[in-house]
Amino acid sequence: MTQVNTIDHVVIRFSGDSGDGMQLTGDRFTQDNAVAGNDFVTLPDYPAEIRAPAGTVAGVSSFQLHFADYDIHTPGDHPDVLVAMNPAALKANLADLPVGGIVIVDTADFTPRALSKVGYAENPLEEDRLAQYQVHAFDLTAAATAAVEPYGLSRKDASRTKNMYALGLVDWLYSRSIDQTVTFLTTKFAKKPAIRDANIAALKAGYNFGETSEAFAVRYEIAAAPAKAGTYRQITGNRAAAYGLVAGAARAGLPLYLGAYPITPASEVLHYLSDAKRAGVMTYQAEDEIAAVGAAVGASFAGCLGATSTSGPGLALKAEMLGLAVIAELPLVVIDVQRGGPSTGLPTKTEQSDLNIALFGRHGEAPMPVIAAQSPADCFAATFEACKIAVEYRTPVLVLTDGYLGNGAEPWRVPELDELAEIEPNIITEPNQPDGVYWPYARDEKGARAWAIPGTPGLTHRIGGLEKAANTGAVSYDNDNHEVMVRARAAKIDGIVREVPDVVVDDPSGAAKVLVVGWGSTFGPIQSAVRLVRQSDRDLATIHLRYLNPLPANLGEVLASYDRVVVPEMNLGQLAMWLRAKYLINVESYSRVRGLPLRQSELADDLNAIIDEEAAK
Amino acid sequence: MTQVNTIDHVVIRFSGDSGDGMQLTGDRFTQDNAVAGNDFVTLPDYPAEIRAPAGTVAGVSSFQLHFADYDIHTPGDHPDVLVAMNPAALKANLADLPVGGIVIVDTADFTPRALSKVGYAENPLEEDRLAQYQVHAFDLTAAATAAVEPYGLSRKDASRTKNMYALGLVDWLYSRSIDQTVTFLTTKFAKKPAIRDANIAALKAGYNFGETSEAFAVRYEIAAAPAKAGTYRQITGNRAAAYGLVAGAARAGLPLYLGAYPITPASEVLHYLSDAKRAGVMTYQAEDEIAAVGAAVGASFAGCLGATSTSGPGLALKAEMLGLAVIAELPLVVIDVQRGGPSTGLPTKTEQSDLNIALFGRHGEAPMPVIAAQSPADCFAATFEACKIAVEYRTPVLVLTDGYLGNGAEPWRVPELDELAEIEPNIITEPNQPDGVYWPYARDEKGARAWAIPGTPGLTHRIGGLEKAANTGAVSYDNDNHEVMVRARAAKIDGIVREVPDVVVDDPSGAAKVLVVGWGSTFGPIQSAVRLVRQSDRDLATIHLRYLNPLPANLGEVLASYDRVVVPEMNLGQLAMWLRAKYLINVESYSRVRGLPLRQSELADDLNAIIDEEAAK
Amino acid sequence: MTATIPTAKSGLAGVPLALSPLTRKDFTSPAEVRWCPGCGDYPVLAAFQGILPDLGIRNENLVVVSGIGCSSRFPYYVESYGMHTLHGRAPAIASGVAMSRPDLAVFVVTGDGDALSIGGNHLIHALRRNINMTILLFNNRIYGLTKGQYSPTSEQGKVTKSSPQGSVDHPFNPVSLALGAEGTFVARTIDSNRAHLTEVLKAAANHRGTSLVEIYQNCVIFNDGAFDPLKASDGMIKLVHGEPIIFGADGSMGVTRLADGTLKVAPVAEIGAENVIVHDAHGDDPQLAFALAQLTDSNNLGMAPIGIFRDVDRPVYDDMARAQITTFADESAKLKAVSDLLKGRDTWEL
Amino acid sequence: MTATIPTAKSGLAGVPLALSPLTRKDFTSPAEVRWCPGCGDYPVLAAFQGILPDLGIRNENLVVVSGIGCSSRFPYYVESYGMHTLHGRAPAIASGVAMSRPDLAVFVVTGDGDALSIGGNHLIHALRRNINMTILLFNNRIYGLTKGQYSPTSEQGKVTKSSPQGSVDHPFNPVSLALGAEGTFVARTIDSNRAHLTEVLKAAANHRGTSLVEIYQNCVIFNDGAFDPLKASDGMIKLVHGEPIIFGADGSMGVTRLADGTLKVAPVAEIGAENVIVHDAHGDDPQLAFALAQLTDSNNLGMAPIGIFRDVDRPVYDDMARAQITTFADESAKLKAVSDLLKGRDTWEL
Ligand SMILES: Cc1ncc(C[n+]2csc(CCOP(=O)(O)OP(=O)(O)O)c2C)c(N)n1
Ligand SMILES: Cc1ncc(C[n+]2csc(CCOP(=O)(O)OP(=O)(O)O)c2C)c(N)n1
Ligand code: SF4
Ligand code: SF4
Ligand SMILES: [Mg+2]
Ligand SMILES: [Mg+2]
Repeated sequence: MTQVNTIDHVVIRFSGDSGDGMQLTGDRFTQDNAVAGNDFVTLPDYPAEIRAPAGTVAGVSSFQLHFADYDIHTPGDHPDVLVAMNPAALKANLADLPVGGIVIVDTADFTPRALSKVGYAENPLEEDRLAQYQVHAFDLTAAATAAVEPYGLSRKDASRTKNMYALGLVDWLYSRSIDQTVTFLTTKFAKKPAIRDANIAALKAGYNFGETSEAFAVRYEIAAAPAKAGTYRQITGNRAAAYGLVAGAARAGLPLYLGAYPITPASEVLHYLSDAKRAGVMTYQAEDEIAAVGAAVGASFAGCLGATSTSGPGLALKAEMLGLAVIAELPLVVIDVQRGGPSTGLPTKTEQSDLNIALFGRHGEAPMPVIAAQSPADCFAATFEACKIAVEYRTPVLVLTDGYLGNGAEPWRVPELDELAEIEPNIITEPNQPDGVYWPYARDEKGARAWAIPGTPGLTHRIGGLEKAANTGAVSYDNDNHEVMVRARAAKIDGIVREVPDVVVDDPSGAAKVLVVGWGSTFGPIQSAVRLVRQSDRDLATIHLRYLNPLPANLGEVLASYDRVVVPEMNLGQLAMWLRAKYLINVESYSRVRGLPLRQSELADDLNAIIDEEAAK
Repeated sequence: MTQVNTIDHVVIRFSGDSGDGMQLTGDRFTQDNAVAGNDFVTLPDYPAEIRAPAGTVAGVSSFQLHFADYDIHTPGDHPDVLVAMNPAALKANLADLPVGGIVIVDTADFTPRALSKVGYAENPLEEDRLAQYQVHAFDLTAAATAAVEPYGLSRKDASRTKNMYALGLVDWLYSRSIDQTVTFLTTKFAKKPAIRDANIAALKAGYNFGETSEAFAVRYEIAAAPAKAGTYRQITGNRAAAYGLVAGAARAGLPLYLGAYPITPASEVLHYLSDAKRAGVMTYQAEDEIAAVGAAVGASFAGCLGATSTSGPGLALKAEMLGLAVIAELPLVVIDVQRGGPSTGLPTKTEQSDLNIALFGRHGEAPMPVIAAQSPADCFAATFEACKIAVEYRTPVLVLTDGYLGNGAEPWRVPELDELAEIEPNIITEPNQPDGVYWPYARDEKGARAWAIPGTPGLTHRIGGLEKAANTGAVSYDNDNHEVMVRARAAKIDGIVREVPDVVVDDPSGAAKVLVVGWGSTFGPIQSAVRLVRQSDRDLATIHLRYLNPLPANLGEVLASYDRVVVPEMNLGQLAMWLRAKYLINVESYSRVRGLPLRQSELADDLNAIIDEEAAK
Repeated sequence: MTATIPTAKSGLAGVPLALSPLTRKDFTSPAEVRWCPGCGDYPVLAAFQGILPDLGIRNENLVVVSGIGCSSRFPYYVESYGMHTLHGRAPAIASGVAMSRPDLAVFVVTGDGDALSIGGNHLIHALRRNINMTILLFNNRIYGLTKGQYSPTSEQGKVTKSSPQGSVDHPFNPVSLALGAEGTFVARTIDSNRAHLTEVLKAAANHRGTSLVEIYQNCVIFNDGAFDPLKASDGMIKLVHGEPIIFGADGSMGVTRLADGTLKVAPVAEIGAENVIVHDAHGDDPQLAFALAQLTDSNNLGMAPIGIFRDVDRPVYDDMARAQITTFADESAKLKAVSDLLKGRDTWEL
Repeated sequence: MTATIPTAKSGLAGVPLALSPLTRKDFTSPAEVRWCPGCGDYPVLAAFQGILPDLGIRNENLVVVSGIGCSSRFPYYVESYGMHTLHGRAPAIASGVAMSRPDLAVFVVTGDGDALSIGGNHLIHALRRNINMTILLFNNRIYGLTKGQYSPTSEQGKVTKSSPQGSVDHPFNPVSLALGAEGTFVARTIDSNRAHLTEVLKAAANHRGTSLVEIYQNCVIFNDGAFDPLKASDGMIKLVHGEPIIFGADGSMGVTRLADGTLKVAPVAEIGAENVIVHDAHGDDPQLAFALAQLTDSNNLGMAPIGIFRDVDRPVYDDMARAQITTFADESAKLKAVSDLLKGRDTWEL
């Protein structure tokens, strides 16, 4: 019998042509591991083109999955296992595989023509250039086609089951049950029984091939990761952000209204919420981003929780309307799923380069809170917190996620709604001044204004973009009043620091001289790099920022207590600048702008060098 | 005969109803002093409403003029002389007049009804509440009406000449010739002889009234200010900015194309350039700000110098298109005449609160040079420099002025075009690579790309908003290339420091511990305040920044050489933040956000306190 | 909230009615009106405040949303909920209000620059979608607030500060544009005719879907007399559904269809009364309305039809959007639905 | 530059001609075409590259400006100057190109989302102004690049990721919209008919002013078969100037004017050939063109006219704008004018 090795983690990359169903395969395999209790992080990667020419390197679609028996934070720098469904996939991905890595190849398409299309002069499977890897080459397509023969599919449809065949094989290899996928296929193709049965058959055939053939000498097992008990699901950052809005609005007792305009990689937030009408959510695909955020502002005025989701170019367009929300002091949540910039840039790649525009991208003094999510599942919590602040402080709030978080998935313990913080909209229904007078700009102890919504008798009032008199909210051109209001708005946002937990330094030895500070999606790579650094017996402290504005109250103190502070970012040092300005500390920027998450190993090496340099001082 | 006192400066404020022609009066009096060689600075101030109800405080329009026999920089904190054409004007302005100030009042409208409209229970001219001022109250309207009687005007038209009567009187009071104004009226009303003659008659009558009546015991004289020889004109900041574009384009040998959308207080840039078609300028009143800047980008692509002018809300809307100009690396000059924000804010008031959006208001890494003008006339030079940088570095450049600079006027020595710096567009007309190949993103030693324009054979190429491959400019999704390009664009902008003169500290005693740093339109108030501080025998150093990005090479060093650095701004400390981030120096923000220029005396007092505090340490 | 309250019909269906009649004063805010004396905005405000009591709605269920421009200060003067928003964006913002609150009567106030220059896109999309709101487009053929630049409705050749040699822009005909954008209610009226204004505004408010009312409005400061040619020329063609389209002194002129099918005006005496066409505002097809709109002399305004060009029923965006959304008997049912959504179908227990 | 060079007529007047004939290959860039196999964008590209040699212009005087969307990658494939700009903004950017350079032939490539959703305002303003450029609007009734959301031309009820229960948006008819926006050249064609495409594109290029060509384009991935009903139904009504409007199998159907003045389709046998109306694309008045546009079945597309709806002359914005601008005999005359401007009239000497 095949030997079963227990390992603690593995990184596997499925890759094939855009039409080969690699995203689905990856997704299902993720689910199979999830159910087994592993922690996981995923990284889908597909071509910028809708359908790049078949068989080309540009047309390769891949899905990387990292799963483990402990808590992990990144999809892994390099795959340990590469599944390549055609020559292009092999060509595109082989370089990422470390020596000794496993390659599973579908040989069906290794024809001279296909090979030459991707620039292979000879068949790499026939040379010894793959000698440094553990290669398992089979005609998966033929095997799948044979397995589905009974169902009378067209040749094309039959061969398309090869991804399920591959999945079955990999499920076997990692000792995973195929049951959930069988259920999934049963539901998905309920209306197409032949397709359903064929896919199930291919899946089982793949599994059985592993079991019965002697192609694989070793099989692996990865134990469940320790985790809080509860109901889990796999969630991407975009779905989590969408659900954060739903939960936030629900906890506030307000209807949720999303105005959005499609844009990669943020469109899914609109998609998921459009599919949440059964939970009372209203969505509006507007004519552009300005109308999208405008409608959301209108909905907030009308008493909803208005929200809008977009990416960089759309955020730029929303700048003016955000200024209106600032001065009108209306709740609004803005989700920016960052992508590579500037301009159209790299729409399908990830980046953290919208921090500046988030903090400073409005004319006039128009401060806004900014919150960044650190992992796919955390998009839920970050967005939920944004809802709370938006509603309770009557302010637009920016949530920064990015393409990597938005598309990546990890396990998420689904919370009960009443576990979540309460959100107090405190909508006023009675005059707040003597003699039945209502002052829309009277402020509570937090600086939030008295919010009344249309339909409430006795509280009719007018607001707008012109400067308003303190308290009464009437239009005011008075010089001193302007100063009062500019400062009142700023103080309100600064005061949100009371909602911001102090940062807690992770510095187990207490002996670290170097502090690494992250924000947003660098969390994963930084955590992993820190782990690597510490494994090398070096001391390193780390903190991760969730609130970029206002910053945590104790942050200055924490930064000052280290000899060296390093800020890794996927931009040219935007957080570093902000921290330098705030705390006058010589924060060093560690910047990588490659449209990709930071590489944990590269980061660990670089941090090691910094620590050693510091030690040598 | 009346005694003539020689004084070195005076601040006079004309005020009246919006319909009383105070802007024209102020403008003409400015010109009369200008011709006499005085230095001057003006500050017009009119209601936000087009025509607020007559006789109300909200409807008061005023024009303040500071003129002197030395170089001055502000319109003055307080008027020495107030001309008030009606009760509302008196009410609105009296509080600004220091004890002992001169008030010239037209009594015509001091009726019980008019008085009560502005909340005067009794006629202030009849109480002794004006006792602390030198009051000269006459029925100017009646006098003017009488003077123009021969010309058969309607009662309304006749009474409207009262502003010229008042101007004549003030001309006499300050020993100014009325000749230029006579010429001006002759041209202006060439087609309406009765109006022309009546206005001239009223002007003369006012002058003669001063001469012959004994109402004024003293008359004043202010000598010419020392100035470089040359041809001078009076110029507002908006006109100067417009002409800076014209001159910049002319020196570059490129056609000027302005795309703009009207917005207060920037519309005049569009107006002046629309009236410059005789100098070959093309203007385009677009449907909105996005189209305006878009058309300018298109024109630049086509080989013009594209430019656009706007204020805060419009700048916010242009953000996305500026990102395109950044990545397309096309020349573009953007003039932002800042006004009170956020949102619609205080459209007719001044502010410096767009520095943040100028520096950071684009998604992705999209750096842009930012240049600020320091005085109305300097808007010409600042804009001209922006043209040079835009063209030679192929980049959008932001010029920051503000409502105060835009509307204010001062004398300007009109340069000869060949006195101005040369601008080298270096448009390429031949392939820049072997074999007739053209690489649009090949860079010169400054980092500027090789710019070819349509119509040039052999250099056809495509550019756009997607990331491009270094050199060839082809669309590239390559990770490493992206990093190369992000850094190349940043380095190009940073490299503009070679065009930025080192700051020269003004520290006459060399003993100052405190440095005050200004930018943009705070120049005037800071200069004046520094003068006051030094008059009190304190040491104070000052520098003024013109380039906000990149900052001058020696700035860090200069800042570090003082014990205390204070940055006065009309915002909540935007430059202070930028300097802190850049140089890690504890720059202190001195911030006033009142929609008004800083008050020189208040600033001087506050600086004195800081200096004393520092000395006491 | 609306269940136990009597509701009005059509455009106002779902909006609670006042329990006792209100007066014009109830809809007048204390703010001082700040337009120039003589501005055409005054009579429109008066007419609007005049119809509100007749609509029967409560002022707390009235929302007036405006953009930026002189006319856009309108909401400050109406005692209701109001929002003075951004230049050009009022229809977008109002869309959010209207979609999320069927119990509100939503009005948009905008200018020719606001609606047709910077805001053109939001306007045409509102019309296409047919979101339930009434848009009052104050067309003074000039930018008032920014002191007199030409607008997208100014006549070609207009001399302004931004067009010292005369503008070269061909003007929009707002009615044509609205019809081209699938508008279901498109009308035109004029500040100087209070009765007509009142009638058109009422019909617009009662139409369910987006109603666009172009209002010719005199700007005494920057474009005084822009509509004088129309007032002087007998060229005002009043459109009344079901009536023959005659106009001019003693109804001497009429609209007729030429042999080539196009509409033209001609003396009734020449064409014969039987050949004067009868106005039909309720026909499904916008061909007639569009043809009538072409009788507008957009440059000189010697002639222009006023009245309701088109008033047809088409399913309303916000009604349909709301119909897709589950409503819940109580809060706990909603929370249950939210919980179910969050869980999804592929969960596992640990 | 243009003085000594032969120039083409009309829309291309002022654009230098190639000295020796070019071929389609001369207009083909080396970039690999990246649309999905089978995409309707391919035949349009081919047709476009096909007409360029016939237009006679040089490729260095051709500028193609696009927005963002699948179709907007078009410029990369044309050997000319080109700009792939921002979503919705191509007409605005192209306006700057066209105004400042009469010697360039300017084409805009845009999609139904690009031109009609985010870019609607720039489109209608270009049409109103009549800026000399040709706009190719690829209407696949879907957002291709962002993977399949409904667009402003999608049929109501369309199920997409952003409208899982069916969209509630009423679609634009791009031809109606363009006519309502004062378009002087408005046409429609379809990717599958190369000859028709070619003919319409040529006419559009030759029209001076803004030409709008709506191109029905099949998106094989997200909206495959969107135009199949039209192709299947015999409902494609070909408009040819001066010809009776008959269509369908053996020309059995015709367009006629009903008693109420509106156009409708009917079997020729029923109405009689003499009652079939004759198409006139050159009439000053857009009434006919608009009426014809209404024959489009915008939801189901069982029927739609294709061809040139309108093609009329109206003064061109950029020509007029340039006419106001002083041109100079030489650089020194220009510098003198600039100097004079800077000085103004109220100077003094010190
Ligand atoms: C984004 C933006 N751009 C420009 C302006 C300046 N602006 C305010 S109102 C206006 C036009 C007003 O014209 P119209 O809409 O016709 O209104 P009117 O004043 O004539 O009633 C302009 C250009 C602005 N407020 N915001
Ligand atoms: C400001 C901005 N918003 C949104 C997007 C995302 N986006 C790109 S193309 C597109 C729509 C494409 O549809 P269409 O114009 O019909 O072109 P097609 O892909 O169908 O050819 C969208 C929403 C963007 N690039 N920029
Ligand atoms: S400027 Fe014109 S539109 Fe504006 S308030 Fe005055 S008269 Fe009315
Ligand atoms: S997605 Fe559709 S429109 Fe886009 S390239 Fe593919 S087939 Fe063409
Ligand atoms: Mg107007
Ligand atoms: Mg499309």
